[in-house]
Amino acid sequence: MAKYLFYPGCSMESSAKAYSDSLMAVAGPIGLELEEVEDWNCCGATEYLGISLTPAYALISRNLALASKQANGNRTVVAPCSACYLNLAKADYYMQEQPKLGVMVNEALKAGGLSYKPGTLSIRHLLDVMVYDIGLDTIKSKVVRPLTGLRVAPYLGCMVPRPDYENRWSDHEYPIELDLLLNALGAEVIDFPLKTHCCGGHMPHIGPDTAFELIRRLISSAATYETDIMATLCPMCQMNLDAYQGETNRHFGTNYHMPVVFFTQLMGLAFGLDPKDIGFGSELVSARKALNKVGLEAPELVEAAPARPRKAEGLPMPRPLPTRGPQRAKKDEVAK
Amino acid sequence: MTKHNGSKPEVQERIGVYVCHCGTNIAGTVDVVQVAEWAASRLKTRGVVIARDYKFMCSSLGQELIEKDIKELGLTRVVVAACSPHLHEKTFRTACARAGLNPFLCEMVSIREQVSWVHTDKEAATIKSQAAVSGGVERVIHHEALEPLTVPINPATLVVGGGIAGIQATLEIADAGHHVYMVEREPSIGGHMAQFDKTFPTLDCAACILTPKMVDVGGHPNVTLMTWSEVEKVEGYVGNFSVTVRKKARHVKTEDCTGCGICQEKCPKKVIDEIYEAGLGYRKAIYTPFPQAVPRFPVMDVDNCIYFEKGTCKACEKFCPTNAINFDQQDEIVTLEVGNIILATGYDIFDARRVSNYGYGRLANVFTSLEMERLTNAAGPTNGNIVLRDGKTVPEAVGIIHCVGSRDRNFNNHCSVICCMQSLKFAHMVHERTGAIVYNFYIDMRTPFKDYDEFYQRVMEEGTLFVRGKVAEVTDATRLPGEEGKLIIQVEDTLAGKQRRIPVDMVVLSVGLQPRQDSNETAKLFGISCSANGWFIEKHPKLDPVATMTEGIYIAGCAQGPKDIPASVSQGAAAAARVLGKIEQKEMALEPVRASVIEEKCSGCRICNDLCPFNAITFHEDRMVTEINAALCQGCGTCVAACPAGAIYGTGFNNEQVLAQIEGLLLLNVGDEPVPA
Amino acid sequence: MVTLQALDPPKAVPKLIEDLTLLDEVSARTAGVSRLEMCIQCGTCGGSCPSSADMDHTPRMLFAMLRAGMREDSLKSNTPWICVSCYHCVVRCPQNVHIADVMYTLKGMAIEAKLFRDSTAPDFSQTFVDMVEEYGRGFEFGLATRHYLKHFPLRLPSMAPMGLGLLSKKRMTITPKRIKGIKQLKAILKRAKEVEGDSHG
Amino acid sequence: MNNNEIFEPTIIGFTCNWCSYRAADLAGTARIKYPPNIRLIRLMCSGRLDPTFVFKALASGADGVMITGCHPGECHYLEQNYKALRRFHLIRRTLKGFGVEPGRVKLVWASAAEGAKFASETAVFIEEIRALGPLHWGKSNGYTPFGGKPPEFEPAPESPEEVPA
Amino acid sequence: MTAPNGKKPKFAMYWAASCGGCEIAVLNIHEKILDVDANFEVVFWPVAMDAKYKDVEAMEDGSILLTLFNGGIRNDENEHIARLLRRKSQILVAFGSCACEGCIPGLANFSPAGEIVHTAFNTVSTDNPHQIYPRTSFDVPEGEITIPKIYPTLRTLDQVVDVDYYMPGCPPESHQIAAVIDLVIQVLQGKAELPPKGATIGAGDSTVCDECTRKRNVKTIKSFHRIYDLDIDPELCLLEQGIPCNGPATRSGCNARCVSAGAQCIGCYGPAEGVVDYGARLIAAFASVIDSNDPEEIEAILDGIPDPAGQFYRFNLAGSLLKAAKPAWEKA
Repeated sequence: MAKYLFYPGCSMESSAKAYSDSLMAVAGPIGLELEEVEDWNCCGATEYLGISLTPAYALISRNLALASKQANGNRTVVAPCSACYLNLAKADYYMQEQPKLGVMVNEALKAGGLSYKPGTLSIRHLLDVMVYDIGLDTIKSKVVRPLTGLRVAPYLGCMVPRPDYENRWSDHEYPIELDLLLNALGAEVIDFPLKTHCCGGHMPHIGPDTAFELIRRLISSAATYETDIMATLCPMCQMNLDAYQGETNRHFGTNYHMPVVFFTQLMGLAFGLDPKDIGFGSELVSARKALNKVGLEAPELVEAAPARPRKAEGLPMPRPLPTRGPQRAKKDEVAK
Repeated sequence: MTKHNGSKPEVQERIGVYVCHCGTNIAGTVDVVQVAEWAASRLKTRGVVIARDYKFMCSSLGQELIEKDIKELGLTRVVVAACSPHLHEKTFRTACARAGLNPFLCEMVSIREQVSWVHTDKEAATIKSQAAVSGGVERVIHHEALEPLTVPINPATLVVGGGIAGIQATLEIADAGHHVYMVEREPSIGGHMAQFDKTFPTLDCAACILTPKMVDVGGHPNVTLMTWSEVEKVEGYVGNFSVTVRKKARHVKTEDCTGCGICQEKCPKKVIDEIYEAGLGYRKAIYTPFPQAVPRFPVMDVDNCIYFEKGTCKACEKFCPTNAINFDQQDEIVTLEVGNIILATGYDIFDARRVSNYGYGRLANVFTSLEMERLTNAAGPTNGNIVLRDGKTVPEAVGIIHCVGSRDRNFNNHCSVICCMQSLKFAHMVHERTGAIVYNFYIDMRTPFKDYDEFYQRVMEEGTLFVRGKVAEVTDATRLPGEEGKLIIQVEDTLAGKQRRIPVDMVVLSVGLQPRQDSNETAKLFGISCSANGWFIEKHPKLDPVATMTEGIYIAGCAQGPKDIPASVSQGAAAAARVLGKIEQKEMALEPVRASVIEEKCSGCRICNDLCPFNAITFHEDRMVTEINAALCQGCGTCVAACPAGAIYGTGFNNEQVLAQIEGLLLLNVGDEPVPA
Repeated sequence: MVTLQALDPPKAVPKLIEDLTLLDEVSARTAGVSRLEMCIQCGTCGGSCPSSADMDHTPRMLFAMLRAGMREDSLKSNTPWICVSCYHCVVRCPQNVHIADVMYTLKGMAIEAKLFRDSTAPDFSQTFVDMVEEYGRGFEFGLATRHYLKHFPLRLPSMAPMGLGLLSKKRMTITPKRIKGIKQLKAILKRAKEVEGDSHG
Repeated sequence: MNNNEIFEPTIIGFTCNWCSYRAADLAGTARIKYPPNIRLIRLMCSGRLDPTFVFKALASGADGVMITGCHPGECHYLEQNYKALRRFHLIRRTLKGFGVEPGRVKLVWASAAEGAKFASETAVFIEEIRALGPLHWGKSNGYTPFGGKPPEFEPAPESPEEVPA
Repeated sequence: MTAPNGKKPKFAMYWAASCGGCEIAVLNIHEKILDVDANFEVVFWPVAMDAKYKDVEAMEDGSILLTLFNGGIRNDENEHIARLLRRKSQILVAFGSCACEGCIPGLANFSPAGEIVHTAFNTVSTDNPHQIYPRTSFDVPEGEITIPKIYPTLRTLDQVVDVDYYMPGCPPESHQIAAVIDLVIQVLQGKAELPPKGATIGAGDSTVCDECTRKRNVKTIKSFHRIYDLDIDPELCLLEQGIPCNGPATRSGCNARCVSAGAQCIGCYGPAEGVVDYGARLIAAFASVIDSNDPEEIEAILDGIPDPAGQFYRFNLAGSLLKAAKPAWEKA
């Protein structure tokens, strides 16, 4: 049985609880044994790196140090969140590429009685382990409720297949691993051209306009393919596409309704688990329709408070300037 | 047991040491005067009778200095401390020979490439130079007077590869009256050039200039043409190579075939032609790749032939008017005896699928430059009509992307040389034939040769739009109105400093040239070296770009590195000139670096028997001794090092020389002097 | 006869923009080997960037500015703050420049030099970092409320439904979690900051 | 040697005429700098490398030996560098038996085109040997060059106090 | 070589750091020993007759015609006698492997001298409850008594004095000793000439393989084994069967005794003529014929030779290029 060290990351405890729940529910059947790194800390997401180099890498490396201590040597650490995965993997890689960084980080770790020898752990993303270690055959063998007819857009976001210094993925731009996995579940996988494009990352908090445009591109492209549901493997992607979809709609005057869930949730569905136990219902854009399509009752939903209804009678409300997004986009469209 | 007792007999040799300034190249970092003075005093007991420094030892005055000393001081050994022996060993050996000293009694030590140019600390560099001189002195004491081996040169030549470079080389040698064997692995000669429609910058028709040369090769009395054939083994050495060639079964009796083409016409099996048509067109299971093929005989593709698959059909046999089809034909192995070999094995194109963001293979209307050559070729699958993958739609906007797979650390580091001009050529042709808007996306425009930049000007005048920027992606994911149904080229226009999304109907990827996939094996087969990325390595990048490190083997065309047609032709002709020079010499001297067995010491243990890749070692069962064939021996010394009895002697690189050199190099470490760096 | 009239000497000598230490400094402060000096200005990064439309300068242009030693202008640029760390540019860059990591470096340098124009992004980072340093884990609720109150008070109403939704779906907690080894973490970070400070001289 | 001084090792490098010697030449032509602690000997091929040469170098005062050859599969004499590889492994094992750090002998593949690699590998090896400290076998074991008479021996320490417990 | 008229030339034999086997080997020439007696006057041979060092010291320089010196130089007494006999002898022969190249006593050069003393006097080999070590000098009422001082490493005879001839073997084969004695006698009688100084006598010019009758082929080795781990083909070359047989590098002259008896050659006759380092020859030879180009596999194959230094330098460590292992000279 496969046994891995597990670095869940902060989101798994809160915003991506559905990811966590569904992962725990499917891990058993496919024989994925995960041992949580004890007392891990936040990886710093994309924020800490922008403040100061050594502290950022020391923050990340505390986790590596803890994990390697717990691993008692050389083992694989699995991270389900793309930012966590990237930060851990990158820290390990850069400390090898530029030993000076490793020395500085270890100097800091020493203050906490820790140390880490770069290169001793192998950092991998959950999907990588699922596809290449557990294997598609094993996953396929557990499917009792194939997702036949469900049109799924595989959406990986950026930080899992890139920069990929260890060359773990089939491609940096069009990796096929998630497609293969969803295929194994019986879903109809669309060839989603933006599968590794950006969801906006932290931009909703910083430059919301930038973020809304990125979210719009993804949702609208998925919609043109008549996608029923988007499957993702990153808490941040899920958050941005799901939780900010409403705001994006308001921003552009669009009316997309694109449910976004974690791939592990779809695995759970295909494995015949109860949607309630695998986090369905916690998405803000309801996946009810999609669930119906595979013959399932959606769980009791606590719908997000609907946006203020528009008055049907009287003069039309001034529409939110539909132009902002497209106008902005037009700026790049210089060629005519 | 090592004999440690007593000193070795007093050194009998009279050694001259010459330290070169090389202008400031050496003298700038090494105190050459001190090196010479040190050698004269410290190495006096080691036989050094004179040590001089001189501005340029390799100059005629420098050489005369040595010659004079040999004659006047009776020198018996010479050590020159200067540049790399690869540059001037011959020079100083010849100088010694002129003065009546056996040239092999001269030793060169490198204090330029390996000292002054790589170190900065003058004191350390001077000490290192002294050590090098001391090593050279100790080594030269053990040198022997040698006579070079001479071997006759077989005037026949083998040319491998029937592209334009190989064709040119073949014709030059054959016209000079010597026999040439040309081996080509495809059914016809012609190479990549045969696939092109027009050639830049003159836009003359490739076929029109190539075909006459192909015919010349095919009919030349001095040429034996072997297409559909591959070299399997190369033995021997310069002047006397023995080459084994596999002539693959054509299943067509060439003595009977008239090349009428009826077999191809009647063959019911259509196959996508991945080679000649770049996957855009079809051929039959029995085929000549193109109408002007040389030789005109077709070959049978047994992997696709219905008869070989199912046991029935034989349409070709039935219709052949001269009964030239033979289904039972077997591969034939022939051995060629040649004196020199020219490798002109060409290039492969970069696999554009590897740049996944350009969508080749996923997006229908993204084409490679080779596909574009076929699309534009009047004899191509579309009769020269530039259309989309659907076979009919004429594009209204075309984007041509330069540097695909070239100048990119993710793929190939090198510049593929021809892509800029090729892309300009396409821009011109698209304009001319479709009137479409054409964009060229480039990083740098490189049009350095005769009339090339003029061509660039002409294409600009024609209205091609140039965007400076490496394209980021080609996508069908629409984002803005007006993008539907188009391919969108997303790029930073670096001159405008803005990201642009440019919708087009067709994208042409100017894919790079890269070494043949099997270039490493080819290099190994012929015993030449290949760079890490796969291009054959020339003897000297500037001064000897057609020879290789292996005597008698020359390279021409893109096998050595990307180049255009004029350059390939030049190099083919140059290689031929080198071969003709060799043939004229009739015989040549080989370096007398050879191994030999001291028979009375050999116990016949047979340790060495399997170590020689040149089969120079034979074991005589009757006498229980091993013997080395001096002519086959290449002088690597592996057997010398391996012989447990010390019964193999390496002339020119014997144990005494190396061991003495080690002692000499380390003299400063054990002497009274402080341990230097 | 023409006489040349002497020009008035300039009142203030114009400042030279070239600060040739800039490129090296950025490289030295970047994790891994930046390869920044290898940029050939091909624009792959700017072409690939999903958010380049909002940037003052495309990454390529910013690198040219770094090379030209335009310290103030390049640190003032909003470009690093708009970078979404999608690594498209990194994997496509033909010269393997560690572009995304250079962006992180520039952010740090801009904060240090107090040269960023809009405080939203640096504040967000700082708030996030503060939370992490306090608790050892991310704390979305605290982060979001603090950040939005400061920078987007007007956006809060429209955010409310989402926030409520997340809360009601238990996707956000109001109380932060603190790791056990917070003292250890603080010690490590304290030392790390000293090390970082030393390395800049 | 003064203890405060940095130890400057001396290294003997064996190069192949076709690849690594040319790589060393190329490093020169390209003016790539590396420390001067290495002295090179040209062999026709790494296959010529006789273990005697390695022992001779160490016994005569070298602190380390670098053996260089063409990359596997790229030997000018087709496959002789593999013989060097095999000998290298056995030399290291034997040296270990002599109580010598196997790291004092290193095998580096460098093609004629890899001047930069030759320089950097050399620089790295020099640092590795510097870290191992001096060997000075020749001096300590009474070696004199050119077959000279070895120096007299001093008797070994005799009192039990100086004998390991 | 001169013998004073009418008098029998003088003969000496001495035993330094060695086991005594060489002395036995001389006696092993059976009735030939009588020829020695008939042709020589034995003046000094501690194992066979009573003689004092001072008697030798009293002799005129060069008065001994032939001295067979066996054993290496391990202490100051060995060295003193070596120098003494050198002075007194016209012909000094390094007799046997110890004198020639160090032999088994030379294996002590793998360890520091102090450690050897410690092992000899204060480990299981000696019951020494009071940890008493030998003192080189000790005062007793009668005066000072001394014992020889040990040197840091063992040296071969020719590392201390000039040697005229070398006679290898551990011990030299009796038939070779007999042949050498015959030769010397013939020279005395003017019927033969002495070989050039520095030559190896009583041995062949080639290697053991020359005298070995086993069949042999082209060699490629996939694994090395101990001889007791295999069913040995009695006809076939041992090395080809994966037995690290030192025969290919070892000087001939023993009639391939061990190999014909079914055991591998361990190399007591030392290197062939002109070889600088015996062990290096074997390293090169064995490694060259390993059948692998993969570093890991090569390592695995070499695991079959667990003690390469011991395997290749059993008899000639002191006479090798390196002469001693690093710990031995480092602590000197």
